[in-house]
Amino acid sequence: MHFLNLFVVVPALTIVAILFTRDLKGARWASAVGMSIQLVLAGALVFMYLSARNAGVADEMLFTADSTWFPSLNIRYAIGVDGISVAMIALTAVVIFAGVFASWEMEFLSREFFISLILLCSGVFGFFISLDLFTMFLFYELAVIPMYLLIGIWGSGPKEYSAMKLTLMLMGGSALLTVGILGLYFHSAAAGGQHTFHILEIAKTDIPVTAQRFFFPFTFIGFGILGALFPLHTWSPDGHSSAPTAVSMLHAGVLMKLGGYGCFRVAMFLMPEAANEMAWIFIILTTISVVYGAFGAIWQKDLKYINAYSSVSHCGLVLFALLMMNQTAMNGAIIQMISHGLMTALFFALIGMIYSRTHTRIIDQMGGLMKVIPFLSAVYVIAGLASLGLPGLSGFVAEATIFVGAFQHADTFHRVVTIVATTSIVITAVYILRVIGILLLGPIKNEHFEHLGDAHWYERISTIILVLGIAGIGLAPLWLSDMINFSLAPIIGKLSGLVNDVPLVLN
Amino acid sequence: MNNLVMFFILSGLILVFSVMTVLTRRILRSAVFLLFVLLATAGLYFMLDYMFLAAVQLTVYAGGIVVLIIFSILLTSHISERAAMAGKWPMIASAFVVLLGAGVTLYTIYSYVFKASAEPAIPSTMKSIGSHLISYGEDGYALPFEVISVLLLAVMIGAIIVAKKEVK
Amino acid sequence: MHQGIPLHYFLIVSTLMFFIGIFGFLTRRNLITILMSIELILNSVNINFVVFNRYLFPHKLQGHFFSMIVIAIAAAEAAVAIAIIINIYRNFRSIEVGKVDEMKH
Amino acid sequence: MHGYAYTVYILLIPFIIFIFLGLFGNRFKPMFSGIVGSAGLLVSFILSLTTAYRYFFASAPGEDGYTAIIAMNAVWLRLTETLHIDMGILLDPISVMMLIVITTVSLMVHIYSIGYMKGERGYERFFSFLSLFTFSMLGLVVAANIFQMYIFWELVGVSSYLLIGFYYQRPSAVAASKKAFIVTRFADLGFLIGILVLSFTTGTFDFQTLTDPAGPAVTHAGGATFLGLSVITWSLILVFMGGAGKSAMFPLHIWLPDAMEGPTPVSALIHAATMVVAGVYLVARMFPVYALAGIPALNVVAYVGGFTSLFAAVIACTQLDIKRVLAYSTMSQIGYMMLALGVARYGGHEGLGFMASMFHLFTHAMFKALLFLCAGAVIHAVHTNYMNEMGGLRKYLPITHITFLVACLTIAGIPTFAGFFSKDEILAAAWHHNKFLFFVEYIVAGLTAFYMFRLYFSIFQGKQAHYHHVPQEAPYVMTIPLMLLALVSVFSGFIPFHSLVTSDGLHLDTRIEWGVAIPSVLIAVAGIGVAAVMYRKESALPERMASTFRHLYTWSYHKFYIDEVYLFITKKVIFRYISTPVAWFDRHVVDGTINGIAWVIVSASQKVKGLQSGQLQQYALVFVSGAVLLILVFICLLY
Repeated sequence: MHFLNLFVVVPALTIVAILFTRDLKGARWASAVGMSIQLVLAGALVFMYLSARNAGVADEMLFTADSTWFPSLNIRYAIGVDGISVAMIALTAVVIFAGVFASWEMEFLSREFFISLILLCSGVFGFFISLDLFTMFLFYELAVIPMYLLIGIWGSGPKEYSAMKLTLMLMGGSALLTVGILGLYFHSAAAGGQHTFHILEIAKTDIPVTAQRFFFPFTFIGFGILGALFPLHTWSPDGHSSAPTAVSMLHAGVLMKLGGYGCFRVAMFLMPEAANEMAWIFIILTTISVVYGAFGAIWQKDLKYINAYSSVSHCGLVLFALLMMNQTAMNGAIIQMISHGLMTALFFALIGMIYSRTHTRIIDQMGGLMKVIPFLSAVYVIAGLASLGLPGLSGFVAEATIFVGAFQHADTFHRVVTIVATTSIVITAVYILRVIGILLLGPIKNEHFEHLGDAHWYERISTIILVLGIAGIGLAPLWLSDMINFSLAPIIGKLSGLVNDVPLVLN
Repeated sequence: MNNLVMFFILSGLILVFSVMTVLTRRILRSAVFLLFVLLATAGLYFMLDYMFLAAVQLTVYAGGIVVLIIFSILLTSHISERAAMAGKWPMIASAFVVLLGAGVTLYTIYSYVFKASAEPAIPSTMKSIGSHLISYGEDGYALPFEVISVLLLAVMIGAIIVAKKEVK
Repeated sequence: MHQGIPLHYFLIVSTLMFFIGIFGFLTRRNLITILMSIELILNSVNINFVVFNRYLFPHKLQGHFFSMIVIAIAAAEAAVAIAIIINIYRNFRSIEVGKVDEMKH
Repeated sequence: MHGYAYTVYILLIPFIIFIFLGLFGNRFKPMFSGIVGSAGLLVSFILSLTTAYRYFFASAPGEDGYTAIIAMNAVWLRLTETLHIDMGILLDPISVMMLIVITTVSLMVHIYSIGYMKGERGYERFFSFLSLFTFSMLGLVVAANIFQMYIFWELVGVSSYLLIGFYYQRPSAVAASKKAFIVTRFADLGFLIGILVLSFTTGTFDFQTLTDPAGPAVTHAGGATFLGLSVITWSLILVFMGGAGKSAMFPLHIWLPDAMEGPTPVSALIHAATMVVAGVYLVARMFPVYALAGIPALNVVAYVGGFTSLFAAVIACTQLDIKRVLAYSTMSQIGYMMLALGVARYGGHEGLGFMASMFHLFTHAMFKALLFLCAGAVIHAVHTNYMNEMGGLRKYLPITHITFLVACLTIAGIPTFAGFFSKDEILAAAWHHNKFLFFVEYIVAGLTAFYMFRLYFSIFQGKQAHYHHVPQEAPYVMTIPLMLLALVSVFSGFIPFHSLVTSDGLHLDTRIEWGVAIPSVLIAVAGIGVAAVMYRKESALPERMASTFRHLYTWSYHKFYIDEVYLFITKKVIFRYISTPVAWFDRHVVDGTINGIAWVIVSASQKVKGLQSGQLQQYALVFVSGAVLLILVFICLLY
């Protein structure tokens, strides 16, 4: 069996295993075991990938496999990974692993919960390994649908509203995407012959520029909705605030990354001319997202809302950097996706854990938690510092790469918007420190909180693995950055005829 | 000239009573106005020299259907009852649509040039009608005649079943 | 007997009658008056058939027979309709269309 | 070849101690972490001394004077072909000097804290943060490229944040730490943009390339201009903005007085001796670029420094909290250093200001740390921060008294004490370049002497205040660092800085310019005299003075209302007029639009549902209208 298939098969087997369990205890252990295997697999994948690269394998995609499952339309199950997808897969594996442990006490309909959760994650894994647009889209939908159930059933607050809103907006994105993908498909055989959904094959043909101009906005906005592109980000605050902990983690940590990943792998890679022409519109929008999301977060009272707006800001930075279309900035965008995935998952995990103790998410009602739950509070501080871009943690690596890359752009417009975007680091500091100050420091406001217990072992596992990821990337970013750089080279190569940016040659 | 005067009288009756049929709020009166309309229509048939048809109109329509309607009115509504009309907006909308439709149709009628056949007329006597009605060759209407008979039978049975009181 | 009367005159009468019937059909709320409006419509159509037959195709009797068949069907229709109306009246104690809406829900 | 690879341990030891104490510190007795921290730092200190000895004295400088040595360099993150962030160690006169400053002060503070923090909750946390700070600060000074410096710059900022907020249950400490971080962060934004601009123009982060007089930064200086100044100049001004934030230059100074909420040893280490001079160090590090390619930027540095020194000195005269007086004094002294850099030029005797600035940085670090530690000892003894609740402590705290007096004399610039030498060099440099600033500095010198002795007399002399219990001299673990620092303060003036640390690495001939020095000493003595008259004995004089210069006094007492202005801008303008509207806008306009679309669809579907009413007549109406319309359409089409 092909190695990459395991990433879809293991979740499927885990789901089957959960079906044979009877209660929460069985379900969670089954999930934990399954996702641990997944984590190990992801680690092995990273290792195998790097050793293949070190051995001098120069193919664009590694570990490819290809089989047709719908011959009349030439739809194929084509899989393969490059450095970027490997990084995303590793991120997903870490986040889902942490997510399972964060939902250790999910009492209500626990089997169904874990099944949906793992179904979602298998969709995500499938998305990242797919090279065929149709199969990719299929997996994408597979990831979105369980989200509706997870929020609608296990959520809190106005959960039906949020679930409906989220699903409808994402479905709206899917509708746009369908148009974009079909547009690519029907232009994929310029010289006659068979149409194809395969990304690499489409990349080899030249899509007519007129068609690109038409289909690029569909594809980019379709993925952009998932990546919280202003002004289509409003599902995010509502969705996140209603979703249960693990779902928020997965959603903000991984699912939103599908948007960014799709934006460059499908929209920009396959339609480079249109991307160049239209980039400025989206650059303005994403610049607004970056600053606006940060400002939006300052005055929120609900922890999850704060984090949701901060996600808008950070994810805006991802799209912003992608649109700069030079290697450094795009590299920064990928690192930012991973970094944001880890730290926002950590944030949501912590918020869930704090909520389960204090039963409130309104920051004004809490205070001085550092004294009673030092472990969680310290981790919260670390997450906050990562979020505001402290060196030594992952956020800094991403932001530094993005800003330096974006500023190397030859065009003044791009440099000016970069300066605008950099102001977000100050605003981010303001809201992060505000939350830390109100929530964790100061005297204890509510005497009921005097006797809260600190983290349980499973909560520790969940947070520590994320912290390790954040610190690991923050302290030693070079391997990740080089891995991504290598795989960005062909993409930049396709864009480079247009922006005069020579791909970075690695020693 | 006489013809024209006669036609104007008949058509005036038709139009006035039609309007009153649909506008009066008393159902029984409305039925009576309908009767007048049907009678005047029979008059038109006479003028067109279709005696048999006029007779049928008088017996079946005026004599049969209207009586049936009056019976049913008596069965279902009180004599003093005032029938409800639609609300203001449906009235206006309907009137608009109807006027528009009438205008369009009249315009079409006026702008269309009718071409009459030059062949000699055949008489519409009872004999010719009867032979057409039971012939099955060219210009024979035996088949529709039979179909109508079957239909009438079916309707008779159906009406009885529908209107019959349910047997508990 | 119709000499001197243009074809148009008949058509105008039948057209007006037809649309008056339609107006009644659209605005009346009572099933029986609706039925009567339908009779008006049928009647106007009959006039058209007959008039066309007399003026344009005097060598045939098609319009004439068509009218006869329409009259027969109108009678049948009236019979059935009234049977239904009576049945409705039994069940709803009313023959207002607005009140007969059990199937809607 | 160079044999300096071991310098990496100077950094690694504090880092390892930070990790170790941070993760496992609470498993041991509190005292253990203090001892581990101090011992580790002692090793770093010895290594630094060795390095300094080997660098400066083990071999005579060559033709080019003291040249920079890259002791270590490793690529940390590769951004583009030319731009890569490295982790390196750059040894040159100023970084070696800073190694000494940091490890000395840090070691003293560590030892002192063993006594000072005794019995505090979070003892091990304190020492682990101290180690983190030391590590970051060392990393900052040895940084081999500007981005590495930025990285450690941020780490220094965060350790300062953590240490100011050490008493995290005290709301004022939390607010102060937040303020410090955000204000410096704002300044760092300027630094970051400066780096971006600089790297865009020059294509390098590397300090050696940047500061090379023949390098791209200098040769590109005549390139593109913006608002009349070259892009390089702008980037230097932006970089200086970062430095001004860290060094509490006006108008980014507001965080420093509040930062005194932190434990006193922290104030001594971070907010007096090391971190706050990072801005000075940054300008010094980039000095060749400033001097050769951005004279306007250098003028900005000079005037900001000069203004801040005067401004802070005036405020210091009226404050009552002894730590705040010292904080303003720090600002004032850093203003001196900035000014000295601002009036210096590259190479030869023109570079006198550069040397003077570094010299003053060194001596100031020693005597200001001493002052803070003494203040800590006083506070430790009397449990109050306010000088009007003190007085006559001379008898109770003899060691503290003597060392404090030494420090005061040093800062006042009395001959033979270190401050005299360094200050004299600064004044001489100013004299040669800018007479206006020179006279400002004369005034500041007088004010400095005045407020320092106001402090001294109020604490140690004057009337005997009433104490709850008899103040006791601190234990030896606290007083020994005081004595050591006092010794350094007295004698460090004799270190031959002019031959060691100069703008171009070459030896510089200097002598004391008596024409400048004698008036300055006289002014200082006059200041001391005024202070003695006003505060030595209890008198009504201070009150009278305050009421005579009422407006000046009130404004100065309220720190010229700068805090209020900031508060107004942040609370009223940013929060109320930007953030709240943005939040509202998002909920009601953006989200409202989305919800509006949903509403339109829902109500449209309601309407469509209404069409499907089961009302036969409605259908008929639609049918008839449709038919009529169709007929119309066909008519129109046919004719």
